[in-house]
Amino acid sequence: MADYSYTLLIILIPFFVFLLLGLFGNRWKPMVSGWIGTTGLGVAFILSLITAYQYFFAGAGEAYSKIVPYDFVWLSFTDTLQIHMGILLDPISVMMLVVVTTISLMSHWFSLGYMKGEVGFERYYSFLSLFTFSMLGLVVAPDLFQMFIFYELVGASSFLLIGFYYQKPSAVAAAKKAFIVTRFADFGFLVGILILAYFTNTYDFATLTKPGTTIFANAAGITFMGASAISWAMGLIFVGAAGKSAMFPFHIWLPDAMEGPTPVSALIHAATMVVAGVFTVARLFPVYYFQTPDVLILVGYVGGFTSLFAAVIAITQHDIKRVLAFSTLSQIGYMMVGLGVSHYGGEEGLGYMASMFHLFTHAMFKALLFLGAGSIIHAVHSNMMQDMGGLRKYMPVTHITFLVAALAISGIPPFSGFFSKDEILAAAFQTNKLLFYTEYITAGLTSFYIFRLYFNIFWGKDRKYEHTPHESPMVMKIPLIFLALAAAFVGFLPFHELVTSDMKPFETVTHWNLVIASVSIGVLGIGFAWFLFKKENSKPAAIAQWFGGLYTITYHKFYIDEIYLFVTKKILFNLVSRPIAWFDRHIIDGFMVGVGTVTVKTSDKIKGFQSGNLQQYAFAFVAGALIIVLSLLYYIG
Amino acid sequence: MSFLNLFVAVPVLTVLGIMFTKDLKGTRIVSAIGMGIQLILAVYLMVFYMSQAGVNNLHEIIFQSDSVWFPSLNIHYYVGVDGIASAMILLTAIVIFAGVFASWKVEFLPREFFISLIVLATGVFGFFISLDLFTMLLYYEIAVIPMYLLIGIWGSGPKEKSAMKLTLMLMAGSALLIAGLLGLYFNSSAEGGPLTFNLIEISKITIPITAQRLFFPLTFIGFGVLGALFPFHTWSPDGHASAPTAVSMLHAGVLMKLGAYGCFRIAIFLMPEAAHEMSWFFIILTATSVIYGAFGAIQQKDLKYINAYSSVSHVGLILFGLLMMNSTAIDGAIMQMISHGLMTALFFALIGMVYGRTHTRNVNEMGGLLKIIPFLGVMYILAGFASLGLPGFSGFVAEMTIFVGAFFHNDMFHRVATIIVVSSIVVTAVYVLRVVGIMLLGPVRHEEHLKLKDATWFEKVSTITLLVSMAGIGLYPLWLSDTILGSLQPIMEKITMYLH
Amino acid sequence: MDFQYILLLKHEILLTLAALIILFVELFLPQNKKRNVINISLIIFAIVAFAGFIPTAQGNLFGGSFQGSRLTDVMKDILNLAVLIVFLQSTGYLKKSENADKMGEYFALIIFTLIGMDFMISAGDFITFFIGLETASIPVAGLAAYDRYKRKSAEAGVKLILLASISSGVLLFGLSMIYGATGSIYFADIAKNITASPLIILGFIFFVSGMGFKLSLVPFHLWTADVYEGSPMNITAYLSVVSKGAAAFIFTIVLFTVFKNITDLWELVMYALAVITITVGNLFALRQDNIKRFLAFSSIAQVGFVLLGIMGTGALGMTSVVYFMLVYVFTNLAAFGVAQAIYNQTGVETISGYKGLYKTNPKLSLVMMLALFSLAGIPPLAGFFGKFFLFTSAASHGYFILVVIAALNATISLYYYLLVVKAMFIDKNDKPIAFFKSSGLMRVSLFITALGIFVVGFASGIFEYIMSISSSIF
Amino acid sequence: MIQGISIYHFLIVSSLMFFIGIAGFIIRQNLITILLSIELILNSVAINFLVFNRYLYPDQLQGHFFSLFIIGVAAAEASVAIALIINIYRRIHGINTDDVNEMKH
Repeated sequence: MADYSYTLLIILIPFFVFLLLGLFGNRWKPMVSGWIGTTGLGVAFILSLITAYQYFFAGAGEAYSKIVPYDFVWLSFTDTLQIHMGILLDPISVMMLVVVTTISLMSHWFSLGYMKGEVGFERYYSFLSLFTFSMLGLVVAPDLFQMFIFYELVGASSFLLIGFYYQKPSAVAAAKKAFIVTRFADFGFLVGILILAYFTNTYDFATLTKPGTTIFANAAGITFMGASAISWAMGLIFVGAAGKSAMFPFHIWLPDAMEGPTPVSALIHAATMVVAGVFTVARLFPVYYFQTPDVLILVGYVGGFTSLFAAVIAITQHDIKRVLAFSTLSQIGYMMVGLGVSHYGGEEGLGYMASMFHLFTHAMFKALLFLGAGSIIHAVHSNMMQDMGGLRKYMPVTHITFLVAALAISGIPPFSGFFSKDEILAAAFQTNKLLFYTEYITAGLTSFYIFRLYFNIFWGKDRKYEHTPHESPMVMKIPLIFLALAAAFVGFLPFHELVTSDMKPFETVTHWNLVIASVSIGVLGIGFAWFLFKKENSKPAAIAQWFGGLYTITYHKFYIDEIYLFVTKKILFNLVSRPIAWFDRHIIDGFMVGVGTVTVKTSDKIKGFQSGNLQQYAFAFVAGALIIVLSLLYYIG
Repeated sequence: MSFLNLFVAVPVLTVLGIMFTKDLKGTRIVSAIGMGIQLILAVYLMVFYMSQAGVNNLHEIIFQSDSVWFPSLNIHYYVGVDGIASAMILLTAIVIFAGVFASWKVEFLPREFFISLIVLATGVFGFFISLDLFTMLLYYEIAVIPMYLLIGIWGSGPKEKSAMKLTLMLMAGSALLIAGLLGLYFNSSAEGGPLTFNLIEISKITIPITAQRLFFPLTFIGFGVLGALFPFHTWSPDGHASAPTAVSMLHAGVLMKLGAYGCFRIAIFLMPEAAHEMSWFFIILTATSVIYGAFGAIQQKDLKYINAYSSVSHVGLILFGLLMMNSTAIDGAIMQMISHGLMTALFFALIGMVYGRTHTRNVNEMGGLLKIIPFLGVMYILAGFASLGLPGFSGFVAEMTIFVGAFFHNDMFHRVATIIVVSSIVVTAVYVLRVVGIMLLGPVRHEEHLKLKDATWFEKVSTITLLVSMAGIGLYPLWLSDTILGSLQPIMEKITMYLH
Repeated sequence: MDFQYILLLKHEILLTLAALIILFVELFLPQNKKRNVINISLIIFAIVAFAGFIPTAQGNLFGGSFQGSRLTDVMKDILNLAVLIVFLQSTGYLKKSENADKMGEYFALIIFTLIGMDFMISAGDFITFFIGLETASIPVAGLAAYDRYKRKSAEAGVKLILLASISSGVLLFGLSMIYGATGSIYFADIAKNITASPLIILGFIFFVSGMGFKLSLVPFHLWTADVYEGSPMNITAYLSVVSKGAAAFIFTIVLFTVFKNITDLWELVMYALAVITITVGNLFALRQDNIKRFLAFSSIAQVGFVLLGIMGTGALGMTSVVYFMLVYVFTNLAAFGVAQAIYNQTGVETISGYKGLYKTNPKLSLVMMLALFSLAGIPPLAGFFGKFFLFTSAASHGYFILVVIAALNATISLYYYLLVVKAMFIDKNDKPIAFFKSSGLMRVSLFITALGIFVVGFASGIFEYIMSISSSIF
Repeated sequence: MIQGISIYHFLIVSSLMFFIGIAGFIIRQNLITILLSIELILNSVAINFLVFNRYLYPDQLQGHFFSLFIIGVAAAEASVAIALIINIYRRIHGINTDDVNEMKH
């Protein structure tokens, strides 16, 4: 077996960079911190590539195996139930290593220009490193609990990064929202883990996902409210996954999270953290597939609904980052659909492969879109589409790279998105027609909203800018170009030979009818966008007018945020928390204080017995004695 | 003489030393040296215990020393520690060490302040080293009383009232306790042998179940009052809010654990049958504590109230874990004692430091402090993360262990209780982030806050000590967990006897 | 009768001699040197008190009317010690000009009452007991009215003598019933013949009422606060410690020996009396401002705790009572000592007047705090041990509920003790009592009491000694 | 032993005396009268002792002696009480019970 011990460095380098910058970052110039962070990540990136090469290409053999170069007991609950920490290498984790380090490196690099001169530059880099560490820890987890631990850490570092501009109330609110929503989902995750581990007595992925395993036998026949115990467990774990991946109804945090710096959005909210949920489902895919197919269907439907729902909202938004955020939601929905419709093994596992493939390509082009957006925001100092237009003349490199990404997401061949999306559609077509049509419509909407964005930014009205926009510096352009190349060409990677549900390569069949259908709807979307937004005109407003209330509802994201706000602020805060605080002060504490008050009051009431009159004293004396005598006589006789 | 007696002797000598000092400078140096020595001793004890346990893989009670005190009643001065007690001693030493540094600037009657503080700590140390019910009670009450003076004299707000409430409620608890302990004593002879207060001896016999039914609730509630058992927790918010910084630290950090430790070490350990029988009732109470405290914290404005309610919630979790009566949950509960001790001490230290600067504890009057006092701000955020159970800090480890352990019960009642309790992690996140968001983040709310100075060196010593300890457990918990689990083995044998 | 048996009476003989010597010395001292009688009396009494510790034989005198044992010796020694401390604390009072003509009487009267108590403790029949009782109580009325010119003091004297008389009347009536039912006034004979007949119950309860008057058990306690308040403070201290201690001792002895056969019955009575005494004592103490009334009600509550010890019966019960009284001597005299020191210097005798005392007189405040904490039963002070053993004693007969009630009441008592602590340490005062230096003897007495508060608890030898001698008897 | 008069007659008398004494103590306002009531009580007890001795245990003398002591003590008590009452009278020129209730509550 090959030596993979260096993989530990991939995880630890970002961690030590985080500590270094966090503790001593203010001792030197900000730029130094930036370069330390970027260099560290560069090393990790190269090591990841080496890992990927060694894992996928250097080894010979039919199937890929699960390799565990590190594994130690971190905490033991009982003699058998222990949390392990370690590294698990299998196709998806190796792939994720590459994705995470690539996008992270690009973000680091891009930020060198984008964040230059910001207050807290070194803090920013230390947080980025922390996030990267957490994300890497998550993807290599050999153990469900390690995954949960890094879930939490990812959430926290995301909190820190979203709230980077901590003096901006909206950023703080967004950070809090992201953390609390994902935390709520993690609560589900945790309960799921508890249930699962109770029955299986293990957290180990290898044990859990072994096909044909008997460890679920303990749970046989145990049901609760119509679903089996394992279904509950896996469903709750999916809740956690849905929280991180911002699936409906946990999607509300993601658009707000755009308050963070744009490279952060590229890294966290496009390519890595938000796919953690997909990754989790993929990681536990055999369990879902063999033990709880009912939950897997749920995964598919949630994904399908979210993808359509988010695509519809994306059409109406004006903040370019929010459009991209909803686009991200939609695309992750695709991935969930891919998993939801997949079977296990060989060609049957097409959906699984496609989902992972889409995860990979999406990371590239969505990161590119975000970085491109960052480049644009950097130039025009605004997020809003209305402030943009005709930028193609000023920012040629950004323009071209953005176009590549837009084509990729729209599924136009030969760009990467085409391959992955097409395979998801193919898998859905074979299994679940409803999901297929949903995703098919979504594909059209996708190309429409992305080109609406594209045309509005780079074409549209020719407007005068106060400061003439200029192309970004070289340090920002390099990541754009790199990612554009990736977005253009990673589609040719033979994923079906690399990342499959049973880790055995298989051959894909091209369904030409589906290819034509999907490409044509993509083109249709682009054409429609071109028709509406190529030049400034009144058509979009007219159409919005025509949709009327529907448009307004969509623009307000179906008022989901408001519902949440109502539940938390009005119900939890005002109807639960406030009464509890009142109850505690006035009833419980009031009772305790009341005992004291009553004692003191009693003391005051009975002072008359001590009247000062010696005859009354004598009377009390004699009467007391007689009462005791009589009661005693009564008692014994 | 046992090595353990040093843990009482050093504070007593420190107190005597303080009596000979003249002013604040001398007083605090003597205190810091004394408590520094204490900390070194505590670390040595922990390391020594772990090495002993590691070599023999025998988790025995070490440094046992038994001398007769009142022979006619068979009262002994019997000391000895196992891994759990060592860990609690370490916790106490850390917190009091940090507390001394947090009180570096007590200008008003400094000698009296440090003497009371260290007397209090003496009681706590004494409690943890004792294995005789009488001496435990003795030290327990020693630890409670200085609190009145500390809050009453050096406190703030309605200090007399809070101090009185706190003292009386705790003493009322100890009233129940006295009866409970005497009940144990008079049922402690198996076959006509001598009565004994010796914890280990009593654990070897089975107390008659009828006696257990009477004395378990007395003992459990008696200790539970100090452990902020719902509904006997109301001394805690007022007491903590009025107490000076170091006292809040020590009280929430250590004293409340003393209650929980007593619940475990005396009530549950010696009377497992009744504990098992009545656990349902107390589980309801503690689960209520957990959720209730968390929700109670959400709407508070005073930082100390927030933290006090949060403590109610977290300590409720400790008792909840203990009542689950399996080694995993109890292991978690004990780790939670230590974890919460460190975390809440850090919180109170920080609140005191912030209050010392802004002169307000109302969160709504603060804002954007992170920019002005970054060190304290970052520490506060880290403490907050620890409080909401972020991995990497001790709280996560402890909470997860409790949850996992609690989930080993497979009946619906325990399940539902556990899930309700688990949901507190969300509520905790809400109130922690709310405070962080209002107080530290956002725009600066008051111009005059811009002039505030960041932490001084002694404040850094105080907070960093606590934070490092938390991270030390959070990053690599196995040393602590294994030590506790090892020490739990003999205890669990007794506790699980109810099964047979 | 062997001559050495006369040594059984050593306490009584020595005290009689001491009283006579003091009276004569005062008589023959020249007018300008009368003040020396104070020091002379102190020295004489100190010698007597220490001589009491010399061990002597045990046995009966006068055909069983007088019983001497190591246990009675210990009780008498405790009383001697208490009186010695009271004397040390009285000097400031006696040196006041208005007392110049009655210094010797003060010592003599107190010593006479002490002789009465000693006889009472050693009594083997009810005549000796009765004589002792009256010897111990009649002079006290004179002492209570010692400040003749103060109306309150005079009132206290009248209240005490009249109420004491009716209580002895009732007690005697009870004794006559017991005599009628058993045909003997000897303890040993009564103990053999006693049964739970109605006549005996009537007599017994009347006896308990009479003793309850001395002990200030509720509802026989009403004189306590008024007399304590009216008397000079040193007499109050004496009343609350010595009179009460002696009454507690003899009450315990009589219950354990004479009424042994009806233990179940009297435990029932004690149960009720204990609950009501502690509770009422506490409730009244809550709202007192005068330190003497405050300590009066607090002492009522304390006696309620003693009943818990009595209920244990046997060696443990006796030991816990004797030990508690020893602790109580130090504790209560420390509190009274501080109160006297302040009163003699400033005339302040209210708790509200103590506000801010710690600022000006830290040592006095500390001693007061120690005393109050010890009264409340806070470790590591002696009061904790005393109370714990009382509870242990009650628990040994299974009275756990009573222990809970009593301990909860101890919490209430902590409340009012803390009020005093709060006044001294926490409350602000613009015009606190100015700093002053108390007399040397007062400081010695406070040092002794403070030392006692610290040491008596930890020094298990004391408890063990009492235990060993009571086990040999019960 | 007197012919025709049983022990009960004596006991009834003594009990009456006792309770009359008690009632007098409680009802009469004058301190001197109260003192007289106390004498009644003590004398009733003395009668009790004598009667019990004579009727029930005629072969011993314990009751007689007790009565003697009671008489002696009663005298002492009365003298001290009178002295204190005189003292009160000097202070406030009144010897009613209402005059001696300054201290209360």
